[in-house]
Amino acid sequence: EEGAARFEALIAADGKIEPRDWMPDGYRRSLIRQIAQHAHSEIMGMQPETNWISRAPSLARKAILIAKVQDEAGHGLYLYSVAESLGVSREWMLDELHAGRQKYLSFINYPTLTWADVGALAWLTDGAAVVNQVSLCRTSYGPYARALVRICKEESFHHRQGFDLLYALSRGTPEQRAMLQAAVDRWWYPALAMFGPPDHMSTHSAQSLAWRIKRATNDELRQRFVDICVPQARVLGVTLPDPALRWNAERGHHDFTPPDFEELKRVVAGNGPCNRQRLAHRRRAHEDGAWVREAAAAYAAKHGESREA
Amino acid sequence: EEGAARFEALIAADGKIEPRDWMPDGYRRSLIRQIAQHAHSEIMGMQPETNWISRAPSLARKAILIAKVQDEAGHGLYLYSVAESLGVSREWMLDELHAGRQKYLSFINYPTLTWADVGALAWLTDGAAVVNQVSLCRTSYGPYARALVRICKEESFHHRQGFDLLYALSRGTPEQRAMLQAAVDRWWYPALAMFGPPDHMSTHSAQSLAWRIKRATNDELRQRFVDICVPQARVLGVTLPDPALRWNAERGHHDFTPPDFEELKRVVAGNGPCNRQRLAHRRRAHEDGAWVREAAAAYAAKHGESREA
Amino acid sequence: MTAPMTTTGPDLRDYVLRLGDDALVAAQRVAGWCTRAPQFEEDVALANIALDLLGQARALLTYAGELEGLGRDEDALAFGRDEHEFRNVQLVELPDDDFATAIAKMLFFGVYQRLLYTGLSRAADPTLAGIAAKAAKETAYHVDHAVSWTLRLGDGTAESHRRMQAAVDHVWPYTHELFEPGPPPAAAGPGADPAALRGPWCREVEQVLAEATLRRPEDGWAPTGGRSGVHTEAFGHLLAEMQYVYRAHPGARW
Amino acid sequence: MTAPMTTTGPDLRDYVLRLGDDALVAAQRVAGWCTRAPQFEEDVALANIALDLLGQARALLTYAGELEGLGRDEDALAFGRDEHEFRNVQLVELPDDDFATAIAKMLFFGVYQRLLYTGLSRAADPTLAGIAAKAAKETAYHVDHAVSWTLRLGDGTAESHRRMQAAVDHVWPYTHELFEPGPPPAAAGPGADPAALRGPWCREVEQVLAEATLRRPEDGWAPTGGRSGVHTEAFGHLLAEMQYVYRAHPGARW
Repeated sequence: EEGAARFEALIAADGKIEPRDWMPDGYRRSLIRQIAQHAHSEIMGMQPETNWISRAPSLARKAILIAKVQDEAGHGLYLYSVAESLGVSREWMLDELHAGRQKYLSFINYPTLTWADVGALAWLTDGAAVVNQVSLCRTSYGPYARALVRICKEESFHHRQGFDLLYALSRGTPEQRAMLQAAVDRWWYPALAMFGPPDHMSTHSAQSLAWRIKRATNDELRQRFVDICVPQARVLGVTLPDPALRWNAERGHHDFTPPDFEELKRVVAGNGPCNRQRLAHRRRAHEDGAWVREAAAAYAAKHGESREA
Repeated sequence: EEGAARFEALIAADGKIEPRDWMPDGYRRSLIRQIAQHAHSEIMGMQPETNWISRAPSLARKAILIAKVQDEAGHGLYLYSVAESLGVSREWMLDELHAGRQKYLSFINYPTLTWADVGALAWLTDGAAVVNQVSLCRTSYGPYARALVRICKEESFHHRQGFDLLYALSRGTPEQRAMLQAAVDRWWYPALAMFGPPDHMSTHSAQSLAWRIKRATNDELRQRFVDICVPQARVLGVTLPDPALRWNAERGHHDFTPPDFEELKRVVAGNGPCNRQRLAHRRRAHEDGAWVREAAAAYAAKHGESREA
Repeated sequence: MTAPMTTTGPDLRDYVLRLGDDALVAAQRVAGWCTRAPQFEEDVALANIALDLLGQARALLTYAGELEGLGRDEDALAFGRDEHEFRNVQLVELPDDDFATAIAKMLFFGVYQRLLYTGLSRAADPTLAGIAAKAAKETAYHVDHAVSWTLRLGDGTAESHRRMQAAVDHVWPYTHELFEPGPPPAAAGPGADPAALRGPWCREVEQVLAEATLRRPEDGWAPTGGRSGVHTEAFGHLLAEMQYVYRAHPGARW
Repeated sequence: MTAPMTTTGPDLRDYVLRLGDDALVAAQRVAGWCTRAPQFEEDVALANIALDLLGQARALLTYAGELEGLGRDEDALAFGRDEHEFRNVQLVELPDDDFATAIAKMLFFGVYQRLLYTGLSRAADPTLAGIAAKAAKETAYHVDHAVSWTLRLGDGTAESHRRMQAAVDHVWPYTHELFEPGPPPAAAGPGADPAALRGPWCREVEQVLAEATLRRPEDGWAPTGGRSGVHTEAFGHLLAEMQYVYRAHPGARW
C-alpha cells in the first residue's frame, strides 16, 4: 500500500519510477509490452536496410548504412536490457517475437525495392520515430527515459542522413528522381501508420497516458510529423502521395488523409508484404547461431566467465 | 578357357565385346575405371559452365549454355548405365567420386572467371574431348563404343558453339577481345593436359591399346588437337600462349611446348584451384537431395514402381 | 539508360510483356538448379523445363519488342530494364529455398500457364496464338513433372511430407496474383481471361494436393504488385546477377 | 568503360591498391553478416569490424586514385573496375559459409593486417604511414575479437570444435598468398616486406590454434593469383552484387 501511494505520488509529480520501486502489475505489463516492441522494432528494422548494404552505390553511403544498422542493433541490446530491469529475460522476449506473440512496428513489413527506399525509410520512418520518441523521453519509467534520450539523438542523425541521401537523388538523373518519388510514394503511409490507430480507436492509450508511459496521443504526434515533413518534401521536390494534403491556416496545421487503418490492422496481424519473410529470416539467424551460442556457453563454463569476451 | 579364347579372337578381329561376354578381370577393371571417370567428368564438368548460366549476357547464349549442361547430365547418365553393364552400381561410383577415389578430368578444376571462359572451355576442352572420343568410338567394348558415337556428335556441336561464342567476342569491343585472349591463355594448357601424360610416362596406355580400349596414344591425340586448333585460333585472332608453337614442315605437324605434367599431377592429386570447391559442391548437392531420393523410394515402395515417373 | 516504358502504349504489347516476364523469371529460377538437383535425372528434367520457359520468354519478349516498335530486342528487354519495369507475378521470383518449394512453384505456375496458353492458342492474334500453342504442349509436360514430384514428396516420408506441406503453405498466397482481374486485350481472345481460369485451376490443383495427402491452404493473405512493377526483395538480387555482364558492357554484342 | 589499368604506373599506386582491395572485399564479406549473426552483440561487433575495414578501403582507394592521377575516386575504383583489375588476395573473397569460416578468415587476415599495418606505420610515405597507423589500432581489435571466438569455438562443444577445425583447414591454404614474395615499394619502407611477416604471423596464429585445441594444418596446396587479378569463382558473384546499381546508372552521383 505504501508502494502504491509512493508510485501515485511520483507519477503525479512527474518523477521517475526506478526498477526497484513498487509498480502496478498493469504498469509493468504495459511497459514490458512497449519496450519489448521497441527493442524488436530496432532488431527487425535492420532487415529492410541490410537488404541494400551489399549493393550501396557509393562507399560513403555504404558506411553510413552499416553504421545505422549497427546503431539499431545497439539500441535493441540497450532496450532489451531496460526490459530486463522489469523482470523478463531477453531469451523470453525473443521467443515471444519468434512465435509472433510480441510485435514490432508494422512499417518493417514493407520491402525496400530500390536504393531510394533506404533513404525514404530513414527520412520518413526514423523521422516519425524521433517525433514519437522525443515525446517518450519524458516517460515515467526512468531506465526507459534515459535510454530514449540516447536513442533519440542517434535516430535524429539517421533521419538527417536519410534526407541527405534523398537530396542527392533529387539533384540526380531522371531515373534517380523517379526512384526517389516512387520510394516516397511507398513509404509515406507506412510512416504515418507508425503513430498507431487514431485516438478514438486506440486501446492502450488512455491508461498509458495516465501512467505517463505515453506523453502525447497518436493523433497529436501524427499531426506534428506531417507538419514537419511538408517543407522537407518541398526541398526534395517530391510530391507527398496525398491529394488532400494542404495547409489549414485556421488550425495552424496541415490537413491530410490519415492512413488506411484496415491495412495497418492487416499488417500488424501478419499480412504485410514481408511479415513472413522478416520473421523467417530472424528465426533462421537465431537457429543457425544456436551452435555458436552453445559453444560460448560451454567455453564459459569450462574457463570461467572471466574469459568471455 | 573357351571365353578367353573367344575374347582374344574378338579383340584381334576388331570386334565388339558385349556385357555378357567373358572378359579378363583387368579389362573389366580398366573399362570401369575409364568409363566411370568419363561419366564423372561429364557430371563435374557441368559446374564451371553452370557458374555462368545466371549471368549469361544474351538469352540465346543462355539457352545454348543450359542445353549444353543438360547434354552433359544426359551423357553422365548414359555412361553410368554403360558402366553398370560391367557390374558396378551408380551409387558405388558416386561414393568413389565423393570420397576422391575415382577421378574426373583435371581441367574441371580450373575456374571460369569471365563469360569468355565459357566459350574457351567449350572450344578447347570439348574440342580436345572430341579428338579423344572420335578415336574411342572404335573402342572394343560395344556399349561404350555406341555411347561414344552419340556423345561425340553432341560434343562436336558444343565445340562449334564455343567457337561461335568466342567469334562474337573477337568481333566485339576491346574489353571483349581482351576477355577472349585472357580466357584462351587460361584454358590452352588445361585442354592440352586432357590427353594425359606423355606416352613414355603413361601407366595404363600399353595394355589399354592392346585391348583396344584406347585406339591412339596420348601424344598422337595431343598432336592432332594442336594441329586442329592453330588455324581456328587464327580465325579468332587470338594468340595461343606458347611462343614455341610453329609449323614444322618436315613433320607435317606443329611443334609446341607440352603441358607442365607436374602441374597435371598436382591437379589430379587434388591440388588444382577448384578441386575442393567442385567436390564440396557435388557432395552438398548429393546430401541436400537425400531426403528427396528417400521420398521417391518410399513412395515407390508404397505405390509400386509403376507409379514412378 | 533504358527507353521509358510507355503506359499508354498498345495494350497487347503490355500483355505479351507480362507473359514474357513470367516465363523469363521462372526460367532463371529453374535454371538455378543445374548441378544442384537431388539426382541427375532431375538435372536433365529441370534443365529441360528451364529451356522451355526460356524459349517462351524469348518468343514473347521478341514479339513485345516488335509491338512496341522502339527497336528493343529480347536482350534489351531482359537485361536493360530496371526492376520496376518488370511485369511478372511475384510467384515466379520467389527463391527456391529447397526442392519442395521449387516443385510447389512449378505445380501452381505450370497449371496456370497450361490453362492460359491453351486459351491463348485460340487468340485472334496469330503470332500470340502460335507461341501459345507450342507453349501449351511444353507446360503440359511441366505439370506432369510437378505432379509426379508433388505426389512422391507429399506421400513419401514424414520429412518429405512436412517439407512439401510447408512449401505449399509458403507459396499458396502468391497464386492469387495469377488470377487478378483485368480482361486480356481483344487480340488475346476470351479464352485467356485470368479470372475465368481460377475455377479450373483450383479444381486441378486441389485434386493433386488431395492425392498427395497434402492440406489445401486457406485463402487469405494475397500479396500482389508484380503486374504493376512492385516485386519482392528477392527480385532485385536476381536481376543484379542476371543483368550484370550485359550492363557492365554497354552496347556490346554477345 | 573503365580507364585501362596501367601496369607501368607508379609502383606505390599498385601497392596501395592491393591493400585497398583487400580491405574492401573483406568489408563486403563481413558486412554480409548483418542481421545474420548468432547474437546481437555479434551483429554490433561485426558491423564495427566491417566499418573499420571499409574505412581503410576508402582511405587507401582514394590515395591510390590520387597516385594514379587519372581522376578516379574511391567509387570509380570500387565499382567501375572489372574482376581481373582487382588485386586482393583470394582469402578475403572466400564465401563465409558459416560463422566458423568467418572467424577463421578474420583471425588469419587480421593478424596479417595488424603486422603489416604496424610495419607500414613507419613508411617513408607520410600518407600511407598515417593510414596504416590508424588501421593498425583497428586491426588489433579485430584480432582480439577473432581470437576470443576461435578459443570459444575450438574449445567449446564437440560440434563447434568440428566446425572450427573444418574452417581452419578450409581457409589455411589461402593464407600463403598473403606472404608471397615481392618487396614493397621503397616508399612503403622495410617494415612491410610480406615475406618477413610470415614468421611472426605463424607464431601468433599457431599459439592461438594450440590454445583453442585446434590442429594447425599442414602446409601444402597454396592457391594464388589474386595479386595478378586471378580470383575465385565466388568473386565474380560478389562483384555483380556490389557493382550492380552503380553500373546500372552510368555517370550518376549518389
